[in-house]
Amino acid sequence: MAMKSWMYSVLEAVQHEMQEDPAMTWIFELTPPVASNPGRPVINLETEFGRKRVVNTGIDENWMASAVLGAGLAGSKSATYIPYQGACMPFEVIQNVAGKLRSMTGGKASMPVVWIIEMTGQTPGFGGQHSCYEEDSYYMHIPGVRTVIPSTPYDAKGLMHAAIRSPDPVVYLYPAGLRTLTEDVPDEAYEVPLDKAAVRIEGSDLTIVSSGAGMPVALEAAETLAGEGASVEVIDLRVLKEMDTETIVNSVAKTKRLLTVDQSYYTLCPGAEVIARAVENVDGVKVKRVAFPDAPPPASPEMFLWMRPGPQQVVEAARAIL
Amino acid sequence: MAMKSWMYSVLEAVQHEMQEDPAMTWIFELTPPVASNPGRPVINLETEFGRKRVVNTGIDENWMASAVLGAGLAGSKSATYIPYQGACMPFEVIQNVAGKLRSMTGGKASMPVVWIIEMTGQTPGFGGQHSCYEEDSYYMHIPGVRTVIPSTPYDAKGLMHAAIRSPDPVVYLYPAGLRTLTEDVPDEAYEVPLDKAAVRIEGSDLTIVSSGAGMPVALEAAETLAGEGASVEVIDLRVLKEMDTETIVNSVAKTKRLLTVDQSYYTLCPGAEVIARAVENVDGVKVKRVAFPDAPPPASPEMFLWMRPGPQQVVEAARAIL
Amino acid sequence: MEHDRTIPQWETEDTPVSPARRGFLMLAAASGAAISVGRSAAAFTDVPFAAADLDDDSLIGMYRTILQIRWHERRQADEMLSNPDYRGYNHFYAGQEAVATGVCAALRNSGPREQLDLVYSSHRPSGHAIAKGVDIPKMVAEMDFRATGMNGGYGAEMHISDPDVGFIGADGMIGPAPVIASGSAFAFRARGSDQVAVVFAGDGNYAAPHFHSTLNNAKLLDLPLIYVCENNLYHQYAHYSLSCPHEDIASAAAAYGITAETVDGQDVVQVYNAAKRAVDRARAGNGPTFIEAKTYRYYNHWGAPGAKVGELGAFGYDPLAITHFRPEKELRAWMQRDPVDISRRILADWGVMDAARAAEIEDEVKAEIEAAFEWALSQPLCTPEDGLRHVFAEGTVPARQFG
Amino acid sequence: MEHDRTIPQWETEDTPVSPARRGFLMLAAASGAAISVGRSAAAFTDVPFAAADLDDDSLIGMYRTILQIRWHERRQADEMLSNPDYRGYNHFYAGQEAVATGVCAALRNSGPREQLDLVYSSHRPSGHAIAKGVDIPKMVAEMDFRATGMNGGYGAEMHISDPDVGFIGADGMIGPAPVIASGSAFAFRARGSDQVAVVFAGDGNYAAPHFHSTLNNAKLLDLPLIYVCENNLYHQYAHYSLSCPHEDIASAAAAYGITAETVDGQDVVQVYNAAKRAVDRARAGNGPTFIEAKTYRYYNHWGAPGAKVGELGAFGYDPLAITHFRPEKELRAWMQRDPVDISRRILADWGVMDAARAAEIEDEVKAEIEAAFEWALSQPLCTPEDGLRHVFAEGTVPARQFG
Ligand SMILES: Cc1ncc(C[n+]2csc(CCOP(=O)(O)OP(=O)(O)O)c2C)c(N)n1
Ligand SMILES: Cc1ncc(C[n+]2csc(CCOP(=O)(O)OP(=O)(O)O)c2C)c(N)n1
Ligand SMILES: [Mg+2]
Ligand SMILES: [Mg+2]
Repeated sequence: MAMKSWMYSVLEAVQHEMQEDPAMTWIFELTPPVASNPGRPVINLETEFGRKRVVNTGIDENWMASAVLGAGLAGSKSATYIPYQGACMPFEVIQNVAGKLRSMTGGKASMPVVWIIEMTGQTPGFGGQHSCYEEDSYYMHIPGVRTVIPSTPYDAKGLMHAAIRSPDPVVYLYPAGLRTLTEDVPDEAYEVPLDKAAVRIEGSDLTIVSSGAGMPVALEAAETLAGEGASVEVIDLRVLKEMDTETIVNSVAKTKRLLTVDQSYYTLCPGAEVIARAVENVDGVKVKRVAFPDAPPPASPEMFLWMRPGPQQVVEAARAIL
Repeated sequence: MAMKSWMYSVLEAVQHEMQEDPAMTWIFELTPPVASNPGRPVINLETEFGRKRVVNTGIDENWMASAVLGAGLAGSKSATYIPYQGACMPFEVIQNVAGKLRSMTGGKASMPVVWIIEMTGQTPGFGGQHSCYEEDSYYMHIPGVRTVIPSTPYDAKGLMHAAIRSPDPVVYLYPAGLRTLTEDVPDEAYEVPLDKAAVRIEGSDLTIVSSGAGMPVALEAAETLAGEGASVEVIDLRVLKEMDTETIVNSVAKTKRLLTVDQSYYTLCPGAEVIARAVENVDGVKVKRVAFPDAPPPASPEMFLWMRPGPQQVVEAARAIL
Repeated sequence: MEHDRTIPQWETEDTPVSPARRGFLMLAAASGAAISVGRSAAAFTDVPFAAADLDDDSLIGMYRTILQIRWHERRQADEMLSNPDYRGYNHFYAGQEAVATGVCAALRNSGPREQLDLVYSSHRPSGHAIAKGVDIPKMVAEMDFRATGMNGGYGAEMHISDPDVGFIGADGMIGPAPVIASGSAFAFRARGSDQVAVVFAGDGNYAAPHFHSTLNNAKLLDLPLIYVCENNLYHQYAHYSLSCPHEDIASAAAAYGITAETVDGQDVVQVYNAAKRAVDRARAGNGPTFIEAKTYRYYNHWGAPGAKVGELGAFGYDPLAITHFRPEKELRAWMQRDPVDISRRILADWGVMDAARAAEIEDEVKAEIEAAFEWALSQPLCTPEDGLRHVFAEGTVPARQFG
Repeated sequence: MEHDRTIPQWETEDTPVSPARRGFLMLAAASGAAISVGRSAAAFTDVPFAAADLDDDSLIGMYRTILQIRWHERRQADEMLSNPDYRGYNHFYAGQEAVATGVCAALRNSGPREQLDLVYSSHRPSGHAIAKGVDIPKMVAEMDFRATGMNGGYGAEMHISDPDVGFIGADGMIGPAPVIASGSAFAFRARGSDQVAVVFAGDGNYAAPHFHSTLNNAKLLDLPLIYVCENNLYHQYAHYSLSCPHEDIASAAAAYGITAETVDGQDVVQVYNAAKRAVDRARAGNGPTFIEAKTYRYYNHWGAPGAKVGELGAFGYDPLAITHFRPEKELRAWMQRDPVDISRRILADWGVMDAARAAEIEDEVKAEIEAAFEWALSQPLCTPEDGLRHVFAEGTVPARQFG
């Protein structure tokens, strides 16, 4: 156990699995699989496992994603790190091939593969393709692929272990804005389940549901609201597919108030699904949804920061239904 | 005015626009732009406008979609017909380039382009990639692109005119199962607006919202329910982006009961958005959602037909909230 | 685009000459002529005639495989044309049998999973599947959506798959399969295995952007990948010259520095020899090979129940299905070089089997296929609720169609 | 991968010889040597020396453009290193100026929209933009997110665009731009216009699957497309030999039957001549051209405010920013062949301008750039609510961040 950064936690999991399984491979593009952490040995997958198992070719995210799929079909666990600029380049092969292959083969295709798909840090000033946060919804609609989105280094490591060990293909979304988080993370391998949401704070007046880069925002808002005397339950979806309906419904049945918080575009953001599941199962729920408007993020920090949901907006939206 | 098939109605619109504008182009792959209709002249865009304006190269839907985008940026209206097998091949360029370009250029990029994206006829027996109905959700989450999904030959023609004339890029989803529909369609050009849902049947007890290939199912169910004395309002979304919230909210405010019907996979189907918008705006709504399960469609007709929502399932779901 | 769009060119002068195993055979003389193999063809005199060194059983095995593919299809076509209850469809492979057969004969098709060579097929998979050694009755059952079919009725023709024989399976899409296959090849290299990955792809696949990714990465990483391009001149309604500026698609691969050759896809011996060279190269760690097999399909792009015997557009074996975009004389010229006939003639010439044995084998195959259909069409249909299985490795997903 | 990974090869024997306009110039002698242009280079003696026929103003215009690009960047780097309020970043173009300048000098950059040649840029756009003739002050304002910037502050560096001069604009992605550019070329051909579409793309773009689509369709449809591959040897941290099996990327294009040449990207005259040939070819309906310009960037991949002068990894002009993956001697060797110096020397040799005039022009450019920054950095910031505009041609989208 030690304080670890996000990326160190993740690569620790990958390193462990690659040590356990000499067939496992890793494909990267811009980001060499290297991480360091104060007081810990540097992890460098390329030097540790060699350039046969850890490769970097050209700027072709569709090849990267397809290649790990082919490796998985050949019986080798495999993972790749897709940089955010290429986040949707492999969309078709994940949606149309990987997602359907187990079903189409009547269960014969096994795909122990992980696509780590970076989402931008939503850095103000970049705009458009370099600042968007939208992939959660696209990947979440795909059946046959488990889509997860950790929001803490602990979950990032545990979900990585679970993802690599799973015979199902996993889209592992990584909101790069969370790279600065650190927390106490065990050194040994452990799994965070691929189908469970986490209740981060328990409460009885209002349920806030978020995920990924929305979580720090939701938690900060909850703190403010707690300071005002509201008892807020905060749920981190953690898994977008299969979404953990039970945890949502149990909470909303108790609070009867639901606020979803997304950095994704409003229309069909994950919160839309959360709301729909909640009201299909619980009557008389008051709901509100905070999300990025249905507009590409402009580069200008003035425009962008106004549009991106922050803790203050969440607090105000919560007050409106409390 | 004459009884016209779906494809004849659509190509009539395209032919008209191409006659009006000698710069307009059309790119196709498998489906030659030819349509015939009893008692009407055959429409053949290729022979009428020549192989400079109407082209067919290889099986490369991303090129097709990107090429019309480039044509549009060069000031030529342009459209392409993407067969269903390639429905997500151009996803990235539509999502990441076309959808963002107007915003990223501060309004300077104009893209008078239409991507006709075929969705399968959901023919039983084909399975997987040849029977899926899911693109509505993927394309609907994209900002900056108008996504429409006609469900009648009349709308198909009018939306095509509007799409071609629009300076905004338009994803024009075409559920190929509707190809067998015919109806009275005017010969002259007319527009169906790119931002309005249609109330197909008025009623006061229950609102059913559907779109595309879900519409015949919804209408048949409404008929059965009417026979049982229920006053059902049926809304055809027609436009997925920007979704016409007003029509939905007005209806649900009246009926207080909402049933959504989708052929798309349950998680983040268009109905999820409809439900979320309804309950954000109207209190005390009873909701239900009918959709395809979160599973790739199996080939076996026995399995597939059981999974695909039909009128009977819709009727039963409606009864449960009536 | 200077392609000849009418009939294949018979070029007698540079016909490859096979030093026969137990005699001497001019294939050209036997079969009319070998198809032109283009400038990028390997020099046939430089390489051993691998097929000629095979034992009789293996050679007869190839002949038998060709017949299995052919008779599976004829039998299925009969079913489509006459049995109102039959529901299976197919992208027929008739005319192309020697390609799948020759390639798969050079592969490891049985044994433990971690030693099998893998085959990625196309949307036209039944020939590849049979050649790779799948269980034919189970495949027939799958194609008619039976619960006990090879894939439980989930996949049907365009998605048949049997990893137990290294048949990763069909792929209904144009584009992705070769790239994915290169990933399997990458895994073999990474884990130090001598397995090879083979992908069958049509001329239509050339234009897909994935073509570049596949070849570029195969070359850069020296992958044990064999790309078998079945150039049957058409993709659906379009001649390949509409989508490809090369006369030989193999030259596109050669540009990457990949060993590339064109072979007569009607001649199983030529195909086998090329495949054997490619497999040896890949197993030795010497990287990818691109094989363009010039071939032709006899039937329409696709056939399904409901067509009527003798009607234009039907896919009947006789009369021929000829639609406007494929000139009748082109089809007839290709049928003169039928892979069944050519393989039979070669084996006869090599003294491997006589006419009587050839006929006997054909009868055995017919009976085998007949039995496969009988078994398959008596199998149970699927259970509706099973549609919720096999989304993930474990469990089922919830039904949602009832609201 | 047999690429030389250390320094560019100076090959004196096959140096192209330019018959001078008003004298005779051995570029090799003047500049140390021209870079090797590889086997696929056009035979320079066969073609007219287009640049030599240009009038003095045009030649001086190129020199001025090169300086504008250079000084815009130096000025911006100063801003980044010293002004705590400055927020703009850049993918610096220093070292590559002759490429954009030479290419755009051969294009139609003003006039009615339907006659302009179109330029698609990369993620490294400021050089292309200036060469195509955008308003520099507005560009500078855009790069610092000003409301009155070229794109209203929505785009910033990676998405600058000005269709009024035919600058379709920057593209932050690797892959799509060339394919889209081919679509513009398709539109020109379809409407019978003699416009041409040009795309600038780095060596990194070679590996993208879109590369194949672009070249294949450009060839098949004979499109008026000019693909300018700026091979600066690296994409981010990777040498191009990691992603490309060709020594000359141009040979990949030649394989499609596309006219392809490599030029010395440091020499604006060579670049202009190649571009002029390509433009003439395209306007005459003779299809696409691929130009590979061998070049080099001096700075890091990218620079932004916050770096410190002289620190390793900073992008300062002097001392050099040299990180481990680019050998220092490689960078120094390339800097010996600076595009500013080369263009100045050529114009001097041709008698177009003397040293005094050259210095005068440089001072004019510096002053112009200074004024651009002064204007730009006094412009207003954006209004937050405007973020809801320009999603569609009309109207705004609703705010959703407040619930
Ligand atoms: C991405 C994609 N686009 C379109 C199709 C439709 N399609 C199915 S088969 C085919 C033609 C394939 O031709 P070719 O590769 O030459 O194989 P052949 O049918 O000749 O065996 C096409 C276009 C598809 N399956 N996938
Ligand atoms: C699809 C995609 N993947 C990754 C990136 C990240 N990226 C930005 S620039 C770059 C390198 C480009 O290299 P090159 O094309 O040689 O141009 P250069 O930077 O050398 O001018 C990469 C990988 C991107 N922009 N788009
Ligand atoms: Mg073909
Ligand atoms: Mg580069």
